[in-house]
Amino acid sequence: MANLEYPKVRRAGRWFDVRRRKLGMWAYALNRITGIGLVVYLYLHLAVLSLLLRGPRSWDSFVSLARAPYFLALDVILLAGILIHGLNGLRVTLTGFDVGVKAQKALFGVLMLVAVVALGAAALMIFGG
Amino acid sequence: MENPFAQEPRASSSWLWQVITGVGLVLLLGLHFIANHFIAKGGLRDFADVVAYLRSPIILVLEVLFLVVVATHAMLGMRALLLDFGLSERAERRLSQALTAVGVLTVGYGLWLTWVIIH
Amino acid sequence: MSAPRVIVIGAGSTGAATAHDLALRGLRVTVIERGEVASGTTGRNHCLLHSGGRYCITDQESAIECIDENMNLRKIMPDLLELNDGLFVAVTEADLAFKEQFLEGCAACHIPARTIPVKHALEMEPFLNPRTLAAVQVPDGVFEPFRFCLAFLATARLHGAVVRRYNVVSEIVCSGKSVTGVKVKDYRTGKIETLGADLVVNASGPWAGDIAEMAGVKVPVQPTAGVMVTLDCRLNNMVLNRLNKPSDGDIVVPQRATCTIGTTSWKVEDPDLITIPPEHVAKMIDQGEQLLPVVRKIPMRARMAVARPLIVKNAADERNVSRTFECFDHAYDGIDGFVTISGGKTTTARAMAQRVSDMVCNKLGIAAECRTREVPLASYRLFYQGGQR
Amino acid sequence: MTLLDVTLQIFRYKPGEQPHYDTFTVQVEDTAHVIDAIDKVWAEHDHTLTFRRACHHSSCGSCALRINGVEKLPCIARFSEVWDGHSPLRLDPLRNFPIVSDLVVDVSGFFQRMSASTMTITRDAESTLPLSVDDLAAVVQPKAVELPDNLTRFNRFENCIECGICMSACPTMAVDNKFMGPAGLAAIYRACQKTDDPNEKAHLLALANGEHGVWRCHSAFECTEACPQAVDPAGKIMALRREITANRFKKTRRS
Repeated sequence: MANLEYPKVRRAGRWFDVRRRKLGMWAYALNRITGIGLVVYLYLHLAVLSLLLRGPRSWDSFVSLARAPYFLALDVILLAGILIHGLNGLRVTLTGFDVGVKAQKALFGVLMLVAVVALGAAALMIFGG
Repeated sequence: MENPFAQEPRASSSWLWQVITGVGLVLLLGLHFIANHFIAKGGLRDFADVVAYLRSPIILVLEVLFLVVVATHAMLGMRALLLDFGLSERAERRLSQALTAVGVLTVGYGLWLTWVIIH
Repeated sequence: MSAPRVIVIGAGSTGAATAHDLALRGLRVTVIERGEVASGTTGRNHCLLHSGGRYCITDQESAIECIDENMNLRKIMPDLLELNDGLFVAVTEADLAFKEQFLEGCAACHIPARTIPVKHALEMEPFLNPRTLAAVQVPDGVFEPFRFCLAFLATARLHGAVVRRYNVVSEIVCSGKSVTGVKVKDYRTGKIETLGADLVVNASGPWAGDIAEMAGVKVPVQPTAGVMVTLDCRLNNMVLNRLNKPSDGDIVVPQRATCTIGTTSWKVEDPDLITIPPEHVAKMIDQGEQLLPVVRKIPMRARMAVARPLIVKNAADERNVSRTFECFDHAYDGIDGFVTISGGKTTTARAMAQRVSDMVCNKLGIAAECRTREVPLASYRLFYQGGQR
Repeated sequence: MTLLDVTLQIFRYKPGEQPHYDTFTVQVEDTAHVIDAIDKVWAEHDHTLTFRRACHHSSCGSCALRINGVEKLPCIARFSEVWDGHSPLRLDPLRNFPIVSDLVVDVSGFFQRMSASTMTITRDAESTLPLSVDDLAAVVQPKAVELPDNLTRFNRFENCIECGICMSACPTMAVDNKFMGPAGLAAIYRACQKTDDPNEKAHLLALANGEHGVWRCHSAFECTEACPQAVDPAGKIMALRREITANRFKKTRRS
């Protein structure tokens, strides 16, 4: 009998659908987005490090580029990703061992608060120093 | 009746490794940051700084460990994500093999890079 | 010669049990249901597995049916019952005066009943009215009508029956003075089909009159609605009944983390559309408070109303018409191959099925004994698990 | 009592046809539940509307659907809770199930998952009544229950009514149709608790530990949020994870 089955590719995108969903779903989606972002960054980072192979000149010119304010802003975004992914990962780990399951929403809130505070402090250091 | 959900109990491994490497990353990333920005005097400002930095044996071990752990965590994460495409068992095995290969290549490239820079 | 084909109209408790009984006797059964299983009268139910205590004075025939079936169901569907017994509780002097008569009634209908010291009853039921004057324990229970029907139908299917849900009967097909099948429309596909049958069983509860009319016959079924109110907290371990004659709001049936107070009674014309009168809801709370004084403090979880099929024997108050069931062979009305089973209650569905199946087999000239008293039912989950929609 | 004019936007689909929404306006009391309005649409406007329902009091679990995108049991969802008072109320079938017709979905996969654990629906009850209303405990102090001689203990139906809401709300279920799903895993947990047989227990844990078992959960906790019966499937999944991990370490230490 016919039915409305979604094709696999469309199904696979459905983790992204946070409409009318609760906090935990947002945490999950955020974790995935930051996770994908960090994997992309890992390879970008390796590519940048490859500049070292081309000797001091190309590396040093990159470093001076990296000191530009707009580049530093990218650093803040990277840090945000790391903090969100890392701290949410802590929540997933704890609940996965049956710790703090009842308080998972509060746990997420507190951890994200920590992320925001840490990010603020880091941004001050990056732009200040 | 054949139970469609009965399987070999082996699935906990990937989750456990994800958690172990995740916790490892939190620690290593902290050390990575501290080493990069605080211990190296005035930060890694130019090429010579980087080379000197990597020649320190403790730093080298730390960075290599970091590379291995981050690659494992990333590949396990990608696996969890790609499983969502509803793969067949064969495709799932292929995926695991492919991701292992990518992870090994990543680590290999990183090691080679480090070796070249040091020398 | 292949087995005769029988069509059962309605997948409520009666239809489901009948399909099971006939399938066990080797007939080829098709069940037609216009909605989901138990989407009519059976679904919207107190969920009380009657001990018969409720009827042991006013309607002993029903009471005996109830206690017998209560015991039978314990054997064939043990997993589907909450067996915590029930209490008949006297909270007024008038109730108390009724007690001896009640115990005699129970004895006459072989319903095990025993008086429990009030102190003991209050310990077992901490929320029970502290002014309780007497308590009698009987083997009431709680079931789930939906899963009850699913279990019968799943078992029937294992014996070859076909269940067609979301199929509405639009016509009873006759050849001369004999019913030869039904015309059905599948709401899922819009397809209209004619299904042939050697005999058609009308098990459509309060809609029995409408179906019978399609064949040009009448059945004395009066749709009689009742309101039930479900509270958001379970207040009792056992079923609590008011120790008195049947009246509005005389019972509180616990189920899972809720309890349901019922019921009222009024005649309706159209069983399809019943509006819940707010004053009936208020009455349930007022009456429930007599048994469990905290009732008013508990938020309401759900309210429901549905028509029950009452057999009209002669003009009487609808509370006093018999709650027993009746089986009609419409050959006496000039239409052959068509029988109606109606009345009764979910607790007695198996017995109803036995009665109508006996009649069906008799009419079709089949000598097969009823086995539904002994054969345990398959898991209700099998109904959906098979993948048949 | 006030009467409300409610507009319902109902998902319609018949095999071979284009899915679409039909709009109906019906009058219901302000105290009505959503199922009353669906019932009215069916009775007054369109008998070809197919939807599942039976008990109208959150016991059968058949009527589950999505009200404005959120999984609910319409039999206990009041208009005052789910309706803003003016915009149309949108009704969709559950997600992650094949759609059969209109609001009816094919629940066979769900029941296969429920059967995997062979969990029965009755259980022994706590000796005192579970109190869900906070101030009730202050009103009456329930005492320990002394049971009559012939009664050893009370029994209860399991809280899970197999409505499928958790499976619809689950983001993993949305992408992996081999996932055992929240209710199936919660049932395994309950079956584990009920059994004293170590072999049975090992079998159940192995089931939960499969490639499509507890490890596929992404900790979104949507199932627990959506469950109308406070079964807390996500909590049960986490408890299973702990048990499986603990067993694994115990085994490692022994060998």
